[in-house]
Amino acid sequence: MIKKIINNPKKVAEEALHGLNLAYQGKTILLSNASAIVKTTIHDQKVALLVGGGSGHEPLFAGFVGTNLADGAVCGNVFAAPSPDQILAATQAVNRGKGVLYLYGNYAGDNMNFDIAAELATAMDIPTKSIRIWDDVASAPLEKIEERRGIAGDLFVIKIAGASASSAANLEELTRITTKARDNIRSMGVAVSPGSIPETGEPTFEIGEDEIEIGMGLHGEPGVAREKMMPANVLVDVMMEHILTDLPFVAGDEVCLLVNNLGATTMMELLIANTRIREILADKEISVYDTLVGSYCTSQEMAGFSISLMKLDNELKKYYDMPADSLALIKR
Amino acid sequence: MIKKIINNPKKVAEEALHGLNLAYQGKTILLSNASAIVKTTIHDQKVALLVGGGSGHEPLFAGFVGTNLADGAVCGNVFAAPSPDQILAATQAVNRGKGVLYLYGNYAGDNMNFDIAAELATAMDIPTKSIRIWDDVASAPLEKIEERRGIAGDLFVIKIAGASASSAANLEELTRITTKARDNIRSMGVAVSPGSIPETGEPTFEIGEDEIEIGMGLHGEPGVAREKMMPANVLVDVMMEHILTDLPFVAGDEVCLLVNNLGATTMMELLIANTRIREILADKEISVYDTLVGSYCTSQEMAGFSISLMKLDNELKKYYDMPADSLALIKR
Amino acid sequence: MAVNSLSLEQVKDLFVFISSHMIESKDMLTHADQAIGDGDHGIGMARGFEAVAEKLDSGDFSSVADIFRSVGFTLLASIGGASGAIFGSFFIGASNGLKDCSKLDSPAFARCLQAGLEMVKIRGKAKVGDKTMVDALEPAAQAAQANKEKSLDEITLLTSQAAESGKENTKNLIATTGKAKTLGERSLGHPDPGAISMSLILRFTHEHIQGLSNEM
Amino acid sequence: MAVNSLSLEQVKDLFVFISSHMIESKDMLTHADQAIGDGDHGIGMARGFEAVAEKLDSGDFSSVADIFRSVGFTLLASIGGASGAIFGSFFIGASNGLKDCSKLDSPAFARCLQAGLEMVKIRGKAKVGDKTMVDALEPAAQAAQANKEKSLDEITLLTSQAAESGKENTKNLIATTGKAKTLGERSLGHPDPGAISMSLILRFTHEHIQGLSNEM
Ligand SMILES: Nc1ncnc2c1ncn2[C@@H]1O[C@H](COP(=O)(O)OP(=O)(O)O)[C@@H](O)[C@H]1O
Ligand SMILES: Nc1ncnc2c1ncn2[C@@H]1O[C@H](COP(=O)(O)OP(=O)(O)O)[C@@H](O)[C@H]1O
Ligand SMILES: [Mg+2]
Ligand SMILES: [Mg+2]
Ligand SMILES: [Mg+2]
Ligand SMILES: [Mg+2]
Repeated sequence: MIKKIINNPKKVAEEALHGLNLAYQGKTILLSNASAIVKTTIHDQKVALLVGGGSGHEPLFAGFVGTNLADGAVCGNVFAAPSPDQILAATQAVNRGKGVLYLYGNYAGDNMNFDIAAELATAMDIPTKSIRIWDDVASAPLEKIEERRGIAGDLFVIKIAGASASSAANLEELTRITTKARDNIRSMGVAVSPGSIPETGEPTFEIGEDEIEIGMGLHGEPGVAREKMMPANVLVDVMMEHILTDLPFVAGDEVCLLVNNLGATTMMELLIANTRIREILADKEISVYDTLVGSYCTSQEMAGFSISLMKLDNELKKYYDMPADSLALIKR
Repeated sequence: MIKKIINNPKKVAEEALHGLNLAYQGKTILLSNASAIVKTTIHDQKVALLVGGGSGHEPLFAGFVGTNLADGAVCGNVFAAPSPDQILAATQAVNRGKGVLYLYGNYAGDNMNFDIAAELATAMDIPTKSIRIWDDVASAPLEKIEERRGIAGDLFVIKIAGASASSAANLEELTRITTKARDNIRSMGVAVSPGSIPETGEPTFEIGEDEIEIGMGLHGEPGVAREKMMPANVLVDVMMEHILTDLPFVAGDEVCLLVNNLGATTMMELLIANTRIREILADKEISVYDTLVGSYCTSQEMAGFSISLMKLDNELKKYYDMPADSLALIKR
Repeated sequence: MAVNSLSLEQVKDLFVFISSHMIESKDMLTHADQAIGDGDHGIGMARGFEAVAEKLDSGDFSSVADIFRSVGFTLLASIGGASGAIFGSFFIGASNGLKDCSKLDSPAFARCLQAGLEMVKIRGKAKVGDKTMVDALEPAAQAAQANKEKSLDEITLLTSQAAESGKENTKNLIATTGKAKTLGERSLGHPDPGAISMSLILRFTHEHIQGLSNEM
Repeated sequence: MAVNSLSLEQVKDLFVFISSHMIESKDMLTHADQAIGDGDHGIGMARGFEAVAEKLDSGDFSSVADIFRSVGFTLLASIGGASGAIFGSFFIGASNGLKDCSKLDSPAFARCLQAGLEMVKIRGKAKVGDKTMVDALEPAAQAAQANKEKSLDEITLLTSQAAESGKENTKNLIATTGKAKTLGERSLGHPDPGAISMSLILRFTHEHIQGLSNEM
């Protein structure tokens, strides 16, 4: 039984969202079903952005609700997509007559639940579009990109979508820009020790004392290989090879870089990895427009990290540069 | 041997600072001794703010260098204060003729090394002042406040000092305001599992499978009691009792709240704690001006968290409200 | 004595029975999901059937189809994740096979499995061989279709057996959908958690009806 | 045969000897700090004496005092933490007791411990009983003072023994300073890591001189 500082294992998602809403200091409200927060103020006629997914990945998703970011986030139980009625309630709460973009990770549960919600919304005359994030290069070959999982690249998609949603003329325009952001991102994760689900207290996977999983997913899903521990630089080389050759990223490209903590890894390790990442990118003549290092998309207390790159063009850069304000992502 | 994603255990502090400097995207430079970063641009005649301490607490200290924050950060090895010559080099790099405020946690090593550096700086006609942060109520009784340790309250002191340093007329004025911030902060931490030092790979302390250390320090120093695991709400009640009665915080007070991850604790747990913290504060009629939840001051992969409160007055609020920009603390 | 049909009240009892047994299966299902998924399947199913039990307790139902629809919407609303959508869709779909039925007899049972299967396929697009609950459900629906002239205890025994062997067969499949997908060959040897749930639901259905039959 | 003094070159050799043995003591010192501190004392001391060994290898020294001062500044610059300041200050202070000495004899040795102790106290403000390296150093400095007429092998044996028993006595003390402070009674039974280092430095000093004496 893994020790956690909680009250009721069945109520962690709900109690956490409550605490998150309080931390927003009045900038958000918690819906009465206790599974979504939405911005207190959403302007009339604004095209709305709703993000969401299972809980347990905090600060994703609810930490990214705010100015020039998401209008709302709907959160399921730990590692479980929210249900259609939860999504629908959040949809109604954020809709300002211009429709709602659903933005979420590409998992069977999320896909089906958001699809059902979209059907229900349509029946209520709320137009919706859905974009599934599939940045994880470890989860399926490029030919089957629509089978890939969404991991920390979510952050960049939400940043661009949120900025774009503030000025987009309509849902189609927001969808176009967000799709471009999604398509320009590639990520890959590794893990050295598991997380755990509060309700069982059991580790999400088993791994040897000297092993590392290359390509680990956000819920403990396996990746491309399980190997013996290796020096950080060698590991980063492997990860970057997968990421760079996939889009591919080439000389002259300009990228945003996210070195994301999956949970229990020290920031020291992330920074050591960053040193190597920058060596590789410099070597390939890929320039780094901005860098984020920290815990943005976690898998409970899993130890490991992921690297995400988003290739920029002028339009994406414009939206990336817009200020943003939320609990877990702030940009001046 | 605890698994870490590193290259050379002896070089973690150096490689991490290198990666951190790169993540700053040109806004900082790494001094040639590889143990300090300073802002690329520090205005002439600015009163300078230098923070620092042992490494291993990332993002503290070097993650808080930036606009309206610290002008530089000097970083020792893991859990070891920087040496006088490292501090002196950073002092010279940030000084713009108006002197330098040293701001650091109250530990024997930091105190002595910064004192020696101050003596050397004086000999070079660089005026310095020193403020030792001692927010940890668990580490000594109130009568011996100058023996208390500095923990996550550092963040608030740096925020206020950094904002004040941007406009302070002189070193004395900066010292006065920073001292007030320091004196208005109280913190307390708890831990359920240890961190480890990369060079030994061994845990920083031992703790039973069902135990929690109340009052845990930033390097694994013991606190006020070791107890059996308890529900989050009961634990928060205990922590808040220690914190609130110490200053004391009273009805009508307005505070900033930091729920800080000591490393491997999930954000879910921090948020659940936040729910209870807010109940208690509401009950005591203490209002919360702002809330920060996340990893600001860690102890490697220690699992646990701390609560810090800073009591505001109009002057502190003015400085708290100023925008700030750094790797790990951004305020719009 | 053979049971040939269940009244509205008896269908309610059936779901009370299924619910309590699915809740008891929580740890077993979670362990199955730990092996090849994210380890939450039992948690979700138990949460779902707790909600169903509550709903049954408080609800007034106008028809057998209404009970199935309520069970479906309750699962859909309370489980979340893949299984909420799939098992919710199954029961909502199943209710379509029960239109205008005042009781649940064998032909209705066969239509109900078939209609549930169709809805699951519309929602999830999985087919037999993808290592999902469809591998338990489709053979069960076929068995029901082939035996719809038999008594309710017989048809539920045969569907339960078909689902069970379909579930067993998922051990030999490589997952192509859901969170076990990237496991590839590592998913071999482990049954699909959703297939276990589906075969359990059908097994508990049979056990409950067998119990009624023994009482008579 | 008794050794009565060390030449500049021999003092250099002495520090080479001390350095290599302090580096070897790394794990033991770290374990001592794990028990009541933050577990890095051996890491710091080893890093410091590695830097000293390098410095000795490359440096040209004008006097015995110059060697002590260099050792002090090297430790100060390379260790960091409490021990960097304290052991750095000790050797820098010690060099003040060696002004104008062309060799290290027993009276100089006694002055050097005393001057080092004074500098440590100025820097760290700890006194005997606070459970720090002062608990090893102060009795050693007193023993040296009392035996400064004896040969260098004798005086170093006596100071080493005094430091050793001072260090042993730290087991009975409750820490009032440094990271062990909040341990309170839990620090009882464990010796102070810095006191171990101090007594080791004095023990290695004696061992080296004993070795010279045996060679003669
Ligand atoms: N597309 C699909 N069609 C049918 N069943 C599916 C589909 N995707 C997943 N499932 C079923 O859902 C089960 C997993 O449920 P659960 O663990 O509760 O959800 P999640 O995968 O969201 O954690 C799988 O074992 C599988 O039987
Ligand atoms: N004020 C002081 N005076 C003398 N010695 C001290 C003082 N503070 C600490 N020390 C010594 O330093 C030792 C700890 O060194 P070390 O573990 O390397 O540093 P840190 O405490 O910074 O981790 C203690 O065991 C103690 O002997
Ligand atoms: Mg799940
Ligand atoms: Mg230390
Ligand atoms: Mg699952
Ligand atoms: Mg130490």
